[in-house]
Amino acid sequence: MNGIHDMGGLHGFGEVPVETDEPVFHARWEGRIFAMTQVLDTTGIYNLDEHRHEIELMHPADYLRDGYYGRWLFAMERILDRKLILRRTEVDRRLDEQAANIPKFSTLTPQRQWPLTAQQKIRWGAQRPEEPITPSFAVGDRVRVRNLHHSGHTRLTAYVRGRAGVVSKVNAESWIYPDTRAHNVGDNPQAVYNVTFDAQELWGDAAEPGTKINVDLSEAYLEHDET
Amino acid sequence: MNGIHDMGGLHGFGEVPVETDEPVFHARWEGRIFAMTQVLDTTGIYNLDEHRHEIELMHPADYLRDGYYGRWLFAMERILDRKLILRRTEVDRRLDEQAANIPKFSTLTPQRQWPLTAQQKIRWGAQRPEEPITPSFAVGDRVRVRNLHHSGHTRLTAYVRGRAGVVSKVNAESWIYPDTRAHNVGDNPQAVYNVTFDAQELWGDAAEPGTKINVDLSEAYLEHDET
Amino acid sequence: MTNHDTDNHDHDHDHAHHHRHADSERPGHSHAPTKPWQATRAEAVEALLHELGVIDSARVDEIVQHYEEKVGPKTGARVVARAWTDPAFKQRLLADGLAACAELGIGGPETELLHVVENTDNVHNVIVCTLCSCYPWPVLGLPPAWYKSSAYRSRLVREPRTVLAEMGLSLAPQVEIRVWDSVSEIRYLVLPQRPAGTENMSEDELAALVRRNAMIGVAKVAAPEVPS
Amino acid sequence: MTNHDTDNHDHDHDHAHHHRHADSERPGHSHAPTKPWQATRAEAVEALLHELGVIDSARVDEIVQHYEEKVGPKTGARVVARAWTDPAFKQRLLADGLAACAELGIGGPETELLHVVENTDNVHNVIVCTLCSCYPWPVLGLPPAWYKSSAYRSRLVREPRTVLAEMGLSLAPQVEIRVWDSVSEIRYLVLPQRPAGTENMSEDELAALVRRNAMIGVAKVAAPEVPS
Repeated sequence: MNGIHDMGGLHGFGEVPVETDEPVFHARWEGRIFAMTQVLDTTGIYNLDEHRHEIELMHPADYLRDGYYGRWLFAMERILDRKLILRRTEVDRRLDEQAANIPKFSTLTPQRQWPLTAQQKIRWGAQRPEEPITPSFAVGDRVRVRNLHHSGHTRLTAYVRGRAGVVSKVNAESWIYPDTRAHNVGDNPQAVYNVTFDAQELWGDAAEPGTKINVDLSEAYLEHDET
Repeated sequence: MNGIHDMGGLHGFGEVPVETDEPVFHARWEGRIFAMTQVLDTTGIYNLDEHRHEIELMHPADYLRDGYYGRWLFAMERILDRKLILRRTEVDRRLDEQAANIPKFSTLTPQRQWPLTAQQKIRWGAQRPEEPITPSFAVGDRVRVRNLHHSGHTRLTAYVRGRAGVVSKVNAESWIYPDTRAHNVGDNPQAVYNVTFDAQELWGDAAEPGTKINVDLSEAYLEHDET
Repeated sequence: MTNHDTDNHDHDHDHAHHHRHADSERPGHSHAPTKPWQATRAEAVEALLHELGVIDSARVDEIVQHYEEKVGPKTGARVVARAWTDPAFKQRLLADGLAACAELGIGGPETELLHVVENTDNVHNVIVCTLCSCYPWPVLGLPPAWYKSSAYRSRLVREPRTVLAEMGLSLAPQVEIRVWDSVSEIRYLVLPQRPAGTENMSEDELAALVRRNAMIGVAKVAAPEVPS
Repeated sequence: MTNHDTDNHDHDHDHAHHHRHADSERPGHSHAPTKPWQATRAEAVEALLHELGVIDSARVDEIVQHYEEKVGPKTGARVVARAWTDPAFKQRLLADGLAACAELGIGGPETELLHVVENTDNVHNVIVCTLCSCYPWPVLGLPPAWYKSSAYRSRLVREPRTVLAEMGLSLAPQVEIRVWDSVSEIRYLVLPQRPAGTENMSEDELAALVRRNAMIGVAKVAAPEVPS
């Protein structure tokens, strides 16, 4: 999807804000959300790309306002609600009861998709070495990035679409295709390439001299450059 | 500049929100800001493209939150402050005095860039018929949109950059070039063309069949298509 | 996710949020209706500019009144009805929209050139401005909130058929959609198709049928209801 | 315009705003410090998930502790110092970063493949993830706030030389900058240049010189201060 998360090349965000003596987490809740997500990642409830896509589905204004771990909290709540593990209504009721100082919280209703059966569990990592693939491109090949604009998850950044570059590395490992895995419609294992772009190709006259941009791109994002 | 205001093609904003029996202004302040801007437009303090660019310079999160006339208010305050007509500190002081129920407000200090001399006044409209130009492109010409990414104001929407289309209309009138006028570095009068793009050229496989997109583009945004 | 997408008016300072609920946990946070900060600041700016002689508040009053009462879609409807009933006017309108409108005493700020684009059985036109919300004020008045929304601005150029269908206008697949993104100083007006069953109507009666959305291109002009 | 750009942590619900001042005009709006809504909701979600047996809060404690205390840039510094002092290791590291790190007992989630990119007199490497904020956690710990900021994510790929200069690293024009946008599951680590004057230092002493920013590529490793 074309979203605010796909920030490469945008103006308007000012200087990079560097903090001195920065803690690992800036508030206790940030650490809890981070670590809870790590645990949930291992449960088979969802996969990495689903998590990323859930964040992308935030309204752009919320995305910009809620901060890094605020986005993770948002995604956690939405995924758990959608997957019938913990309903949003249950969280809201708990918060209401806390606010009202109820001595004993309501019992959680038993109907939920938990625990998951082995068949229901979704696999995590992105490498699929057991499904070997033959890459279509080789180091040195000139490739053009396809102009894809589908509404789902993608790792194809907007700023390279339609642009030509050179394959600088072939990660011949069999990797999942995020665009389909995020929607649980198949792993579609394929090669991931590192493609080198001249800055001029991406940014025209606004490019800084003597800079190259390297981006890792799935095979489905690329075609042979015909020009 | 590449900013959130350049929204063509983005996902993530949901359905178009249609309101029934909508008033012209939804609050009194909206009408005041609109009409004050119309008056200020005639004073020579700034030009149209400066006003638009001032809005674009809002932080993206503010841009998405403040609403249409909220952006106009932001731009008005910033321009008046920057141009030394009405300082932000003066507005803030007035608000503080109001909040404190001060019986008589502080006198406004006399030093300011007002009234403007005839020489200081900036011209408004975009047509420059007194500076006739000869267009470089003709109806039917295949053109490619230049891949421009400068940090200033532009009316070159990101979604057509690098894309090829056909000139469908030549507005041979001599029009100012917004990219320079916004920064008061010259009118650079030139032709504006209407260029027709096949949806497929812009959106690839995600294009809707049987749709064309027509965009008005200044001559400096275009080059002859060589492919 | 509530009303972010309206993106147009009167947003509360900490407006609707998916976690709004959590507000109730915030001590000292009142939900009493308050004057929006924009109103407070707008009043102060106006008062100061008036005191300085930069603007005249009476002139501001007049402009507000003009856009609230004098100009609006009824102006454009007169143009459309004239084009439907006067072929020579229609020809002039399509050749030079602004000059033809001037014949009817129509014109004003923010429209230096007007292109009128005509709908036919095979072609449907629709207007947008992806960069801000350019709109032919002298002909249609000020744009509706949805025209200024992020959703309309972002989606119309990418999926016009879907957007139009959502807004109630389902077009046959063979009808070509032409989207006009009015990012330069040229403004657009859609000349809708005259509906069937209006052959005997007067120009004024026809004008009464023409609504704003048809002149933006997100609707057709509905045929008059047949009296039963 | 304040601290939007940090865009990373602990934002107040109606956080910093250019019109913040106007808040003081809002009746009933308290500025008392309150628990952020994220903390309130995070606690409720954790409590409920723990009650349901989906997560174990003790395990959450362990993970927080791991990332706060056990893993961080010091891990990466060990790798760099080893590469500086052991040419064979460096060769293995550049060939297969993850396997070489495993030799030192380093590895963990979010890094399925690690490319180590080496700075030279003529080439400077720098890492970003424009789409989210991918980062080699097992080697560098969790990323700093600036790495996750909208400013860094948006600007580094378009104007790396300017961004690096702003952050204190001015590179000569003849030095080629290579930006690595790690949007796939491959993670990157910059192998900085070993500073002059460190010929007699031990591996541990060298590791102490290597800071996080040099391994992201927004700084060089500073030469040790010469005792006066």
